Amino acid sequence: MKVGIVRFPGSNCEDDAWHAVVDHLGEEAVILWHKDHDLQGSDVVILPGGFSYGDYLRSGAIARFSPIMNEVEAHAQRGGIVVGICNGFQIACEAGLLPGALLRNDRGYRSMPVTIRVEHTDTAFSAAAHAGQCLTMPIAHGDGRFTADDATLDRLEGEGQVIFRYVDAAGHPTDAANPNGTMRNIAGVCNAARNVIGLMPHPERAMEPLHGSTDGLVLFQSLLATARA
Amino acid sequence: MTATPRLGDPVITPALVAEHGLTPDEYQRLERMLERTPTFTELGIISALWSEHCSYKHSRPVLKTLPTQAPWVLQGPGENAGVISIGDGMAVAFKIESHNHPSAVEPYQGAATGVGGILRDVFTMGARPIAMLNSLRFGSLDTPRVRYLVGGVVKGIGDYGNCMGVPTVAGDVMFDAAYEGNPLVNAMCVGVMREDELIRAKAEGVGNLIMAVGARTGRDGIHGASFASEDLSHESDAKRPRVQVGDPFTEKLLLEATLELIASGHCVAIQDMGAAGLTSSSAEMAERGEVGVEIDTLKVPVREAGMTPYEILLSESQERMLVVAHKGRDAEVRAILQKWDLTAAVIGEVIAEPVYRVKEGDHVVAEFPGTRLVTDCPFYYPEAAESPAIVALRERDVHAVAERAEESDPAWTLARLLSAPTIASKRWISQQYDSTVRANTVFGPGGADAAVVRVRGTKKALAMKTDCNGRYVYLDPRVGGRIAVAEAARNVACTGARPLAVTNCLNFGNPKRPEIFFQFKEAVGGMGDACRALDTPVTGGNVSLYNESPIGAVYPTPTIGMVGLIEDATKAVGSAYQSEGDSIVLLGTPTNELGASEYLSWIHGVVAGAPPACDLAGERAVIDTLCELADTRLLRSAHDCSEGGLAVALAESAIGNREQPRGIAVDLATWGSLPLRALLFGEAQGRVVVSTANAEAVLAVAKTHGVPARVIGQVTAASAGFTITGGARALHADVSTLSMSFHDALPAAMRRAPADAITTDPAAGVTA
Amino acid sequence: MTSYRVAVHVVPRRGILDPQGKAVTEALHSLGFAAVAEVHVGRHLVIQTVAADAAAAEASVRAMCAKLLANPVTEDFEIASVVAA
Amino acid sequence: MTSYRVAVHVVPRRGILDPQGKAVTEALHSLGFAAVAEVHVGRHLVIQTVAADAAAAEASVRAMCAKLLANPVTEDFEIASVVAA
Ligand SMILES: Nc1ncnc2c1ncn2[C@@H]1O[C@H](COP(=O)(O)OP(=O)(O)O)[C@@H](O)[C@H]1O
Ligand SMILES: [Mg+2]
Repeated sequence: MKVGIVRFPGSNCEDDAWHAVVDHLGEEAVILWHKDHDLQGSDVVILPGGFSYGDYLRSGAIARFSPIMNEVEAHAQRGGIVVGICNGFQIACEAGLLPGALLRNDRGYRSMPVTIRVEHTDTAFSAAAHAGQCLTMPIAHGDGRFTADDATLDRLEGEGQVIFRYVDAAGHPTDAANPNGTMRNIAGVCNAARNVIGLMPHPERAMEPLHGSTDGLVLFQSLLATARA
Repeated sequence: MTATPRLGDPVITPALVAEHGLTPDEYQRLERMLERTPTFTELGIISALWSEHCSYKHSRPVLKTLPTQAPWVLQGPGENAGVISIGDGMAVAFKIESHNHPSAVEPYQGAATGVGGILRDVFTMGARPIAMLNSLRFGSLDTPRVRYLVGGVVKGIGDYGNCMGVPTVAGDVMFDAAYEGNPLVNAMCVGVMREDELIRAKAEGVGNLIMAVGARTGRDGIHGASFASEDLSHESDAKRPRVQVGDPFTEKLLLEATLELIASGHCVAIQDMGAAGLTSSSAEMAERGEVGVEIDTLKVPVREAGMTPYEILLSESQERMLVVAHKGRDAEVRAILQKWDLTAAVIGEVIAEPVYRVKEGDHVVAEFPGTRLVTDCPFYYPEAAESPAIVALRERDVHAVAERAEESDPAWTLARLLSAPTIASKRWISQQYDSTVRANTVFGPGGADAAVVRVRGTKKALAMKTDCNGRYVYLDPRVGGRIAVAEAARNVACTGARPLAVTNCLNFGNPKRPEIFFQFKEAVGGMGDACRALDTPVTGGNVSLYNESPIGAVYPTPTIGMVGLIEDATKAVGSAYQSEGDSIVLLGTPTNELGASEYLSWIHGVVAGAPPACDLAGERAVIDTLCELADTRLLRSAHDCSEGGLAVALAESAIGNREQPRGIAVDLATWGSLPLRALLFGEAQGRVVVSTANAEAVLAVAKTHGVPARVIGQVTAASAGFTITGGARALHADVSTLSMSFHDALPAAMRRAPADAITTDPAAGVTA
Repeated sequence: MTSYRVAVHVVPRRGILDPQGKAVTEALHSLGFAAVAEVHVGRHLVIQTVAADAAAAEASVRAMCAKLLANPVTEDFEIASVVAA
Repeated sequence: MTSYRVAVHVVPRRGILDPQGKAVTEALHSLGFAAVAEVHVGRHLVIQTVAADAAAAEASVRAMCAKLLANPVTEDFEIASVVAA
């Protein structure tokens, strides 16, 4: 499996994603330059975290017009797997690859560990988990309040497109467990075709004992499980 | 060639000279140097270079007394950042810097640009920044203005560091009325590189090209360096246009471009354009290389039309670098910058003639003979005399301070101390900082006594912490200076790391006042004593004088930034108790000292008494003990006793991790004869609370180092409560009560703030 | 061709939670502005552009809004003014 | 007493670096809007408040701007409109 990780100007988690794939999964990864037009044969594309274009105007709004996004969109259209993490999730929403929008947190920037519950395991970024599994990993963002109109939210719920939800220690999606005011405690969603997945938490920062949690590993292992299936 | 005035330049008058902050003597020295009247441009240049901020004219002789050498020091003071070796060909660059005055005027931008500046200092050495720290001092949170400053400073630090993708992992914050009108905002950056990537800011090679790189030059912050060298007065408000705006996005591009540029070998030297911008960066690079330089201001990429040489030279626009490139390689340099959407322009060259020359096209607007423009400034040895009022405070018998009625229950006192903003959890602050980006953070804010950050590609980790108790330094500068170093080293050692070296930020008042200069001299002396005793040389730092407001000078605050090394990252030790049944061992000895304590200040409003004694040999032995204990994996947790003393340290290890609290059952009967409040809340130095599954072994190791050690109790379940017996009165508290005091204090205080939100986030447009 | 300054308001779509507006309202109350009922916070963009006439300037800014300046999922925009400058 | 809607523009002060405006300008260029010379991004606030008359409404919003809504160091503000509503 080859994972292409896009480096936008202002990305800052591309190396972390690279280490997750190469050091912890033992798979091949390549950093893709945003001005290029070539995915270099990547099976999976990761849009990493960071502050692309400084997050000026709106997070992800400018990056989504980067030249390489044409190829990323074509890859997604062909059914190729795209994972957006944090800023990458924001970019994917802005690009229309994912539904909804990520607005300013209701309580400012938050950097802290959270617990998320895996709602569905039929995506390439959740396949190795079991449904209802709770995973601990950090969030670090200012714009993570997932927002869509009620009809869209109902449709997402109905179609099983809400993949990750913030929950408390007991696994319940309570208000107290909601770190940013996101609607229905949504932490991650996928598109209708289920090949594009976005999430605000950072699994690449929960890969080894030194991180204090290895729960991110199962999400990356999902890529491998899907590729081999 | 000789410089001549530009059309429209103001005439040089004594009033203009005074406005530029030069004394009549300094002005005469300038005239003697030039053998003529300076041009307006020259006056501006010298006013910046001879400002305290750039020239260190009051501090340099004292700084010379600090130890700066050790086999592992690759670069000591004098460069953009200090550099030490950590073995295996790897090196660490680190530095701390103040942005106090800009932050007092505009907290968000002031703090943000402070972070930007210190990051540039580190990556211009060729190091990739891997961690940021911040040391903050504010007045009382009861004042709305202070809450506004806290909100803005924290958001400014967070937004800049977060955008850069450099984790902010540690720091220290204290609140005291002494900082009311003049907060301190010190930012520290730590970077990692291979030893062979080290590059210095030394202009070399006649014919080499001087290039301006990064953001364009605008009219921002003109004369920031001299601004930093004045007292804060109400008139400072009128100086607001001097405030600079940071652009962390451009800085992130500049970081990547600079590291790529250094790796490319196309350049000889790089320096960031910080205070006094182009002027000081070019003059300092020329001085280090002992070469002449010639610059043409018309070639500098500007943001606004019609900028004069004076403005271009003194602008403090952010996110700019000065690069000396090999002759003929400017196209290659430009290509690298272009890849990152940044500009680069040749603006001059290194010349054989020993002069500093500035032209505007063909017109020479400034020309100084020699290459030592910065150190040719006058140096001062001001008078030093201790203030008798402070002597009286120190000599006061603080044991005579009457107890408050509520103190009959020591649990009340403990809970109250845990809610003192200086002691309380700083999570409200650190949650606004990305502390985990780069995926190397082993212990971030609040997890251990110092932050621990793994060095990718090795088994090693770095430990780092800032510290300084300004109240100690105020009451006894020599002892306070020693303690600042000793506490920082102890914090680093609590994680299991060997302290290696120090950067420092000397925040003091007006050095022309004898009682201030006394503080400065003595505190630096104390720092030097401790650095020598602990074998942690000083590799750099920053001096910030004139930290005064209408209510007086701040506490003398020589902030220490300490860096240490753990050979095996998996051996790092946190500060929270891990398991019920573990033994709690106290290293070091309680005393009857109570002076200068947070207890006296917060419970009684008394700032008096002598700070605790600092036994440097004892500190060193404790550090050695901690390193050995961690290395042999004997420790479950380690936390030093600092503000609030033993009782607070015991409590912090129990409740520091809010999600997994523990109780304790501790008996202090051994020291039952000490006054209870000294035993519980006194701040005797050299003490560490550790927990262990193997107390015998811990005691044995301590003994080999000659460190007093004693088992004082056990870790229990949180539900069993928090109990300390053996003193004059027993202390029983609910763990949840203590936890609430500690964790809710800062959020509750800040909730009283009028939301500063909307005024402070230009980048995102709107905030909450 | 003339130079125009076109001002645009980009505002959160009605019905979308506006925590910024709420925070500002509360802050104003705590500062003693008790008469404030509600605050809404949006963006104010000023675009300096060259066009054949005012209508063309406005049309091009509308295109910019549709493409980049406003998020169609959560925001509405309106052209506030077009002046030759 | 009447209810008023007061609209305010808060914009980066002239000469002060506007990184956001710069980023948006460059993005518009790369999207083909070559005629754009400059963009500035500020805030558009709509404050619903009760006052004796329009002048009083405006005066109180000016006070809010000076105190909270605009940063006196880096921003300018102007009252765009005051309408009874
Ligand atoms: N401004 C800050 N930014 C990040 N972390 C901070 C800050 N202030 C304090 N911390 C963290 O909070 C913890 C407690 O700090 P401090 O009270 O200074 O400890 P000690 O008194 O033991 O030196 C440390 O982990 C420290 O790094
Ligand atoms: Mg401390």
